[in-house]
Amino acid sequence: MNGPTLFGLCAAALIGFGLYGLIVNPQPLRKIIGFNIIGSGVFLLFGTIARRGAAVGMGGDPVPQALLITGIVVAFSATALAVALLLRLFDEGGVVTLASEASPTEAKADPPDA
Amino acid sequence: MPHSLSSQDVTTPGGLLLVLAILIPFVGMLIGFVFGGGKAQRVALATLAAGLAIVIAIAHALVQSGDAVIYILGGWKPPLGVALRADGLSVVMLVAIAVVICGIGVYARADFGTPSGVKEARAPLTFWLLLLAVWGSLNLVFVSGDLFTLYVALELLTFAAVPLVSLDGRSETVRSALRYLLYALLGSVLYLLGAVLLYGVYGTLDIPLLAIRVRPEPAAWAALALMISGLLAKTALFPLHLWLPPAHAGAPAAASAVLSGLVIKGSWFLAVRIWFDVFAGVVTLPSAQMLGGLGAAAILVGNVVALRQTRLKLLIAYSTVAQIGYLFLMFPLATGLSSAGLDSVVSVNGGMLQAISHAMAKAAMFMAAGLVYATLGHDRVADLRGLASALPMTVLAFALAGASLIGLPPSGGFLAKWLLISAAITTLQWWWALVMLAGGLLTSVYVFIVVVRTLAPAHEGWKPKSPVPRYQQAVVLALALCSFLLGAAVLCPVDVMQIGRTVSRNTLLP
Amino acid sequence: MTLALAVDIGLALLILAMAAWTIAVRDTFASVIGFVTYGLLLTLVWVRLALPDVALTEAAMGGGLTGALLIGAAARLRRTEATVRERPGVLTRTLAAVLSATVTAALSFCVLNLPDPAPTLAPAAAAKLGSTGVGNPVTAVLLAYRSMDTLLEAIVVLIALFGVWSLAHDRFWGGCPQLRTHADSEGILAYFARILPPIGIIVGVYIFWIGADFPGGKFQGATILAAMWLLVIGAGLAYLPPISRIWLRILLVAGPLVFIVIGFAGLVTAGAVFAYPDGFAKPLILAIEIALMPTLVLALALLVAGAPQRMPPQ
Amino acid sequence: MKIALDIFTIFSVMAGAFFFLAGTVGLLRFPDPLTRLHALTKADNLGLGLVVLGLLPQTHWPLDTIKLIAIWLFALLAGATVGQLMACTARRGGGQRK
Repeated sequence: MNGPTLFGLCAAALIGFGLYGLIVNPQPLRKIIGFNIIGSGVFLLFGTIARRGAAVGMGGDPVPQALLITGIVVAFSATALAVALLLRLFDEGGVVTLASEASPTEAKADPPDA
Repeated sequence: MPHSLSSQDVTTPGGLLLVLAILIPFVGMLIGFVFGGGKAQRVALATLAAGLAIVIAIAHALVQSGDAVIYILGGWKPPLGVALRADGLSVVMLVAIAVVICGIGVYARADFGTPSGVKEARAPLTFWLLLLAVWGSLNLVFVSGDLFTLYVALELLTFAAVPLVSLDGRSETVRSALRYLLYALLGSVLYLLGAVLLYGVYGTLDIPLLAIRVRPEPAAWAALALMISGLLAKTALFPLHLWLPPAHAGAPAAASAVLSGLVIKGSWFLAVRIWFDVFAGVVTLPSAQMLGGLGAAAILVGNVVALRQTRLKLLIAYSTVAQIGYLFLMFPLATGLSSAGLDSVVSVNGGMLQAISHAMAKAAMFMAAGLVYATLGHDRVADLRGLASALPMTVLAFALAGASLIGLPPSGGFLAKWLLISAAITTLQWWWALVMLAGGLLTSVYVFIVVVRTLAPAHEGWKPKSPVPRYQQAVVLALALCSFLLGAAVLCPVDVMQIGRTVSRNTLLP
Repeated sequence: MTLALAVDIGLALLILAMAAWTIAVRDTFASVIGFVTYGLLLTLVWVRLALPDVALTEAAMGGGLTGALLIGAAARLRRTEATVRERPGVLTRTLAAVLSATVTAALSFCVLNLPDPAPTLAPAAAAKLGSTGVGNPVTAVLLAYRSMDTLLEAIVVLIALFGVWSLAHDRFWGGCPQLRTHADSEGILAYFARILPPIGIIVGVYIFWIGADFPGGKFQGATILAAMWLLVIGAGLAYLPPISRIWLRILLVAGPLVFIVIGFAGLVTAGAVFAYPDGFAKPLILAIEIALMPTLVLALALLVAGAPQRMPPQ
Repeated sequence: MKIALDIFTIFSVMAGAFFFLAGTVGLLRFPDPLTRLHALTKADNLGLGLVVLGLLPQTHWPLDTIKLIAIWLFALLAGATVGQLMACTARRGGGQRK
């Protein structure tokens, strides 16, 4: 049980928390936070792999580090687009929920996997 | 053990065309953004033409060389660098997507055209920029040979498709766009998780290298499960299809055609790529049967719900949910053929033909629905009277596209179903054949309902709300004809789809 | 060695507790604050994993800009807190819990069974580092070995920006996005916004510049400069330009276009697209990074500012 | 000499940690926002100052030392500004929550 493996397990737990938060929370903003936690869990797992790949005097394998930086920027762009959609929804009707009024028969908060 | 796709990793003569196929749409988008206004449309149409030429040149290079077209970016060989590879499957999809996007581009000149002298507006500029962005990202999905570049391509596709849903700004469309974005982001983050696991265990993200190194072990199964479930969420297969109908029905006609016909093909093609190339040695028949089961459920549920729809666009959107089910029937049949030691080419070709014919037929159907809405002022299926007389070419196009979806000869859908059913029979999985026939029956019901209703004579003194330009109807008819006459692909001498693909030809499962 | 492990265990437990609290707490605004703290703690983890480049990016992007974005949204959505009260039924919650638990268990099993001589591309990257003329291996991967990913990265940010702008009302198209803050120009924030930006700009450019040979780079530098610009605009001392301005569009597009031009120039001089003629690698990489900086600064700041809301004063 | 510096560092960092603890206890125990702000800004800034002071001898002179002091100054600047803003909001009754 050394540092990287510990943070690998921590990453697995974070992905579990994020997935639970994404599915259960009815508020769209909470779902976006859940998605960000899953993303940071995946990046932490990638960082653990980078750290394990340390060789030739480098602190970690540079390829996963570069992909990590690209991934964090992509995750930020996704959050920005999601928040912009959310604020437009708030401007339009004030009621910010994922359940569509058009067909109330549809499941209230339709979790992705249920 | 599965063999690598194509042994040598060196740039082949047609390779540079692959880079152009990716970058030309993005360069066109950037230049169109700077010019803005009406000029953006002209830049976009010029880019469409140039891109179509490039894609045809790639196809020519592939057929000429008889092996996959490869380009090593920056001269850095994998696993360190990134390689672009186009085998038979990629090139066929590249050509099909290019044809459909050019059709949509010509169709959209009427809806999103900005006459000269008019100030730049939001919707037209956004549509043209995102159309090119969708095309560039789709080309990247078909051509890239690296799992992380494919992840960035998926994100490009998602960020280009989501704003298309909420293009007209109504609150329901914004809500369905947000729900679509959340599903798509969950899908791509699960896909990334699978790719990260593969890198952690095998040390590379390059597809042919992974095909050699991947062994049936827990980490590979976990990565396969995560990547496939992520891609299912993005392709809206049955349990995860809730976001698709409101999103595709709410978008404007041209945008719906892009979303339904093209965008979902990107993540589906990626599922095919990793199922048959990366995890060729790991996939098992039960897991393939599960995918087939979800596909069958999608066919039945999608068609039944489509029957109950009152609005034409929602009917077509639920028909998309059903047709996606067909796309996933190819997995159990191909894996069944491979595990029986036979050649899984029949099923793979059937699946690809189904995808191409659905892309063309669905794009034609949504564009036809757009013309119906423009003419009648509504798209309620109940009273489509007098449409046949007002829009003869569009109703004919709708009927031809419907025939291709049902699978009537000589349409592409028929040839695809023929190949899939023959694969089902040779592997004694008769239940998939039953599902396909039942699906075809249900599809024919709602297509005939719509067509018959349009043939009814109009109320006297009824006039179309707004005249529809003839070239739009001609484009819709052309696309429907392409899908209808795709059955002629059987006459094609060389089996284009299997060029450069050594893996799926003789994959002997342990 | 156990002391370092103790620190790691403490940090890991702290992060898990913060993530659980962020998911479980009822009030959305508190959850956002919890997420910002979580982002900053994660930066510590990256430092513990000896990945300084990623720590910088996480602090700037994960904790900073994403935090600013979410706090802005949570503040505006506070009033709708009461309406959405229905929590999903017990069945959904248990199903979600079971699904999450299985995913976590599977991942934990995979992490524990990662191969012991961990497969790595570090030797390959180090071997060819000389020809890229760049000292920092991460920058070498970002801009030489896998430069296509970085180009696509910049295009992803631009497409997200087009998507955000497409959500504007038709009457505001061509107008100015604005940060919804009601800061008076004599207040403490204005004073703060006059002191910090000069220092921030120096720090941002410094981090961008040392990125070639030490941990740093254009993403981290651009984020800091974008934060400074947002601070000045948030304090009401300046206004965002209308999106119809031609110089804004040219700057937004300059980065990727210069990248593509230099990439195709590599075809002529070095035989492959995105290849650098040996000896000229570093200056070309620097040219690309300098071209990408304004694109990223503008795009990141405008992503936080959102869709245009106001027509420019005629 | 080295020993003396190490001892100084240990004690100084310990004192800093104590003031952080005091600040956190103050945050949890004090009744209304203004007093909580008081506890936070006073105790934590002092705590951070002591920690930085304690670590100064461990860093070699030019760059790291200046960076450490810069960190402390930035924290002071940010803390004071945010404290002032939150105090104004609290005084104007902006915080509906409490």
